[in-house]
Amino acid sequence: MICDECGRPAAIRFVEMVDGEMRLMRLCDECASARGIGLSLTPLAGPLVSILMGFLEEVGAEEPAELQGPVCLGCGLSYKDFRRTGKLGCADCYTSFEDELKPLIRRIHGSTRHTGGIPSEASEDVESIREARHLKLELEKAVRHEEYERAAELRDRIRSLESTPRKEDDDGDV
Amino acid sequence: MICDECGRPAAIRFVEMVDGEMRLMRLCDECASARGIGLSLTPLAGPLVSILMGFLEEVGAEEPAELQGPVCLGCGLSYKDFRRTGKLGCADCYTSFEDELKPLIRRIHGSTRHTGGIPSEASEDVESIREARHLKLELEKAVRHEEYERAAELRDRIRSLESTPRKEDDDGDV
Amino acid sequence: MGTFEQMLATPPSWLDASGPTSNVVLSTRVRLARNLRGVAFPARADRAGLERVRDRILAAASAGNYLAGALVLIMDESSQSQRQILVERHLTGRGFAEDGHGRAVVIGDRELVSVVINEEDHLRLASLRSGLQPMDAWRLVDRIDAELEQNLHYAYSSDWGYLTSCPTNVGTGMRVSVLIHLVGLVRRDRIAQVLGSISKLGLSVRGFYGEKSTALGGFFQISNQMTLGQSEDDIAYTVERVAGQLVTLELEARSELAEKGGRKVEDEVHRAFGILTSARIISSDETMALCSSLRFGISEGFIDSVDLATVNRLLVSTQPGHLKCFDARDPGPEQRDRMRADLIRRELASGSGA
Amino acid sequence: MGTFEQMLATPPSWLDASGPTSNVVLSTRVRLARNLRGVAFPARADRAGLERVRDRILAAASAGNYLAGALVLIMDESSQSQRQILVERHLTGRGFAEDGHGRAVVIGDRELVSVVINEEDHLRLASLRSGLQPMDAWRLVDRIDAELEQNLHYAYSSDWGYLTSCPTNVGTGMRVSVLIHLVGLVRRDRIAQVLGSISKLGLSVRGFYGEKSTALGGFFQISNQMTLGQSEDDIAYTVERVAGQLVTLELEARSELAEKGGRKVEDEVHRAFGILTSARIISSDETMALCSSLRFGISEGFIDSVDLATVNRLLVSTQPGHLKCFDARDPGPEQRDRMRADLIRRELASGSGA
Repeated sequence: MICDECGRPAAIRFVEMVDGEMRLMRLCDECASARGIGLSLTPLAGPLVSILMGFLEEVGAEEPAELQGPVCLGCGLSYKDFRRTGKLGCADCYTSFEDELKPLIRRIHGSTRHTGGIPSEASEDVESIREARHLKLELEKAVRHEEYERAAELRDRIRSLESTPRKEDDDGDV
Repeated sequence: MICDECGRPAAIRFVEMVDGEMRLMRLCDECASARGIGLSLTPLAGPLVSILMGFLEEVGAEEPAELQGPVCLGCGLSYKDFRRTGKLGCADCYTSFEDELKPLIRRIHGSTRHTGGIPSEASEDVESIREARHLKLELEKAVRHEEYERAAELRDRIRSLESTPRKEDDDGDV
Repeated sequence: MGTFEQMLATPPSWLDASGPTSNVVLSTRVRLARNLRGVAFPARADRAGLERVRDRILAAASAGNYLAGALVLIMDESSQSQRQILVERHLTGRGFAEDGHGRAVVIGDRELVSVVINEEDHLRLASLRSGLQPMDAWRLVDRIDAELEQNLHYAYSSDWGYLTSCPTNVGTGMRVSVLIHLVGLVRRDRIAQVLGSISKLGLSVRGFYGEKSTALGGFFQISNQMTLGQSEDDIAYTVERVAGQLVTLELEARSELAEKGGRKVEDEVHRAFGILTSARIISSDETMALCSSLRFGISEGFIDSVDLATVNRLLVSTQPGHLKCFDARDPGPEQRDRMRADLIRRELASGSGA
Repeated sequence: MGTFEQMLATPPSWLDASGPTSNVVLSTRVRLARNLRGVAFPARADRAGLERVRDRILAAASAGNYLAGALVLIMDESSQSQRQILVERHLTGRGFAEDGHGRAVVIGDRELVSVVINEEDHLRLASLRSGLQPMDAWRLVDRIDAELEQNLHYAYSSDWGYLTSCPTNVGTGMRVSVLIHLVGLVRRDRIAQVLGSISKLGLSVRGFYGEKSTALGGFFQISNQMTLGQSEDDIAYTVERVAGQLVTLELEARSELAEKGGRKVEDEVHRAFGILTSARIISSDETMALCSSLRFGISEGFIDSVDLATVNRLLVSTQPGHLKCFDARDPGPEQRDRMRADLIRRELASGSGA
């Protein structure tokens, strides 16, 4: 294992996230401490380090197709290729590799269920959800500014908007 | 031997001249090199170093009078005391310790014979000597400025002044 | 519509130190990653496909209110140094500076909002603002996102939300990053402890440009690690709250530093200013370290002949790509260190005010 | 006649950089050691004897043309800090700052000439001048010496010449010292070789104040080692000639440095200036080192907003004793480092011109 910075033998290996891009870094002790990593490996890379260590193992030579695991029908990407690059090929990959991705995504995000925004077309009640989202924002602000009367009013409006049940069975369009 | 700067064991010893005052210095390697002496021991202390090494040996306890060598009749200074302090007590010391001082002074100055200025009262021809001295100065300047006509003239005037023989038998007044 | 040169001549608004707690937080960036339905992600799409994606997104952008008059840069037509400048202005990631077909960037007025097309995902919509304002920045990108959705169909799954090329972005596709200056905590030796706690709160920490600048001058980027399982509001608010706590801790540390360090600290600040206004050769690393001292000195009132915005702008304008653009040829590192020193002296002499 | 305070307020003429080769040689000092006949040397004389010696010398001095209007300081009545100032102005040796009866100093206008009474010898007559001028300085002290001889009887032997307390001064009693700035030779790593040859020529080398300032900033004192066996003219001329060669070598080294070092050297000079005009705390050692760079920069034309005389004066006025005199109490080292920084900023701001 060779240091990515200076070419001498590397001592530590970790994953760096740059704009959501995972990069496997190998550094020697000196370059690591020059980057302040001796001091703050954990904060720099967070819990992802140990999780992704195994995931990003580099593969050696090309292996026969049957050993490369599942292949995405949408774009032809093999799961092995994904393990090498860390990048999926198309939206279909999420269904093609669902079994493999689920545990991985749970380790990354601590969750496998989206609870955020919904595209307009994917939701019938998008307007109320967007509205509720912004009201929550207002609410946070009101609380921060100790405007509790306004906060109470916002809370009630949010509750009434959210009482409209979310469509859990919407499959999206992958 | 302890370093004069930091109190750690000293590695080198040398004599420093400060306004004509001899100081025995002991320094450890570190303090010596901090003073640039690792680099330039010789230029800093010059040939005096080896000469004065023995001379400035410190004496331990007070010794009986007969062991202290000659004593100056003018001021009562013992030669041993002089060896300790490096300073004579009065003009008479130069005659009282003549035998001891001659070799020392020769080692310091490479000479035991004064060839410089003379007090007015000690010389009958003081005016011509002073005059010659200044003419020499002018001569040096003339040569430096390549004014050789003037140099020749000055040289002749100096020669004529110096042909007045110096009073070698003048004892001075000690 | 503007040109690249006009953009370059106008300092980005996110450096103008006008936002909340600007003495500690330089800027806040919120970006959403989106992909179009039915088209492979950029890494596996063909050229024609990427160009179609680009043109659809550019059409959608120009149809909305927020990006109608924005500068559009087609990267196939742009130079290597233009791309480097985009990276240094935090408009695109480093990967974008490399070759890739069908890429484009849409840049709004004073770089407040931008759309990066066909980088890792088809579309990355971002807002970059001065000071600490994740909620406001999120609100802005959310509105633009809603506008774009009128004309674009996003890849989305009800389980996993917005689908992205890298599973680390799936869900909201939202990354909130705060560029924060923790010089006080670094100096008071509390930075390891503080950054340690941050990672436990699900945030990650990187350097000014995500690389070895980490340790230099105490500039850090704090961002959310998880994009799935929380609402966008929660994500924005978590970052705002944690960064707000960091600001409090940092200001405490600075006061302690100014009090206990006393004249020594003042001395260091003035020396930093003296070197910046005098040097004829200066490296990027030294610039970062001295600008850090200078920012601290301005914030603590030791220096008043220069303002925060000027120092902020130096952090970007002294980067290699920005220096290169003064010279037709690549000047090389030695010449850059000279140009950097000249630039800094010029900027600090014209001194205060944006 | 003037007061000590007036003397203190007027910069010594030897620092005014008006003399020949002042960009390399700060000053030349020629001193003659003399003792009165029939009186023990100061170390072994009693108080009454020393006071008689002092009064005879003071009377002789006031009878001549050169010292009639000079400032007379009776050391038994002077403060410790006044004595320290005399040392820092190169008027007396360090030993003089300690206690001793019957001591006095006669200081001529702008410190061009001085008579130190009852230090190691009864009488030390000196002239301290700007730049390299050993012959002229010698000529001046010789004239004053001749005047004093009208009224004083010196201890003298025809063999050994003028008799002095220390045998290292016997003969002419003459020491010619040149304060020389060899920053170029130090930087070009040629100083050891050059100083080595000097000692072979019978000259000795010390630091700015004879102590550990040796290595700092490249300031050296070159002086004759032997006082016996050569005429005064020979001594003065040897020092002038050797120092003149040093000046040539030094100027060569500086040109090489400026050429080969190029922008790096210019950078260093400007940084030194930047730090001096910015620092709030600065040690004596750092001041010496930075002033060295600054002198070099002025001499090579990198800096023109400050002149050599200003820098020369800083070398003396930033010494501890001089700083003390601004404050009734001894400020202590920390406070001194602050006062020094304040003084330097003030002096460099008022900038150029004596």
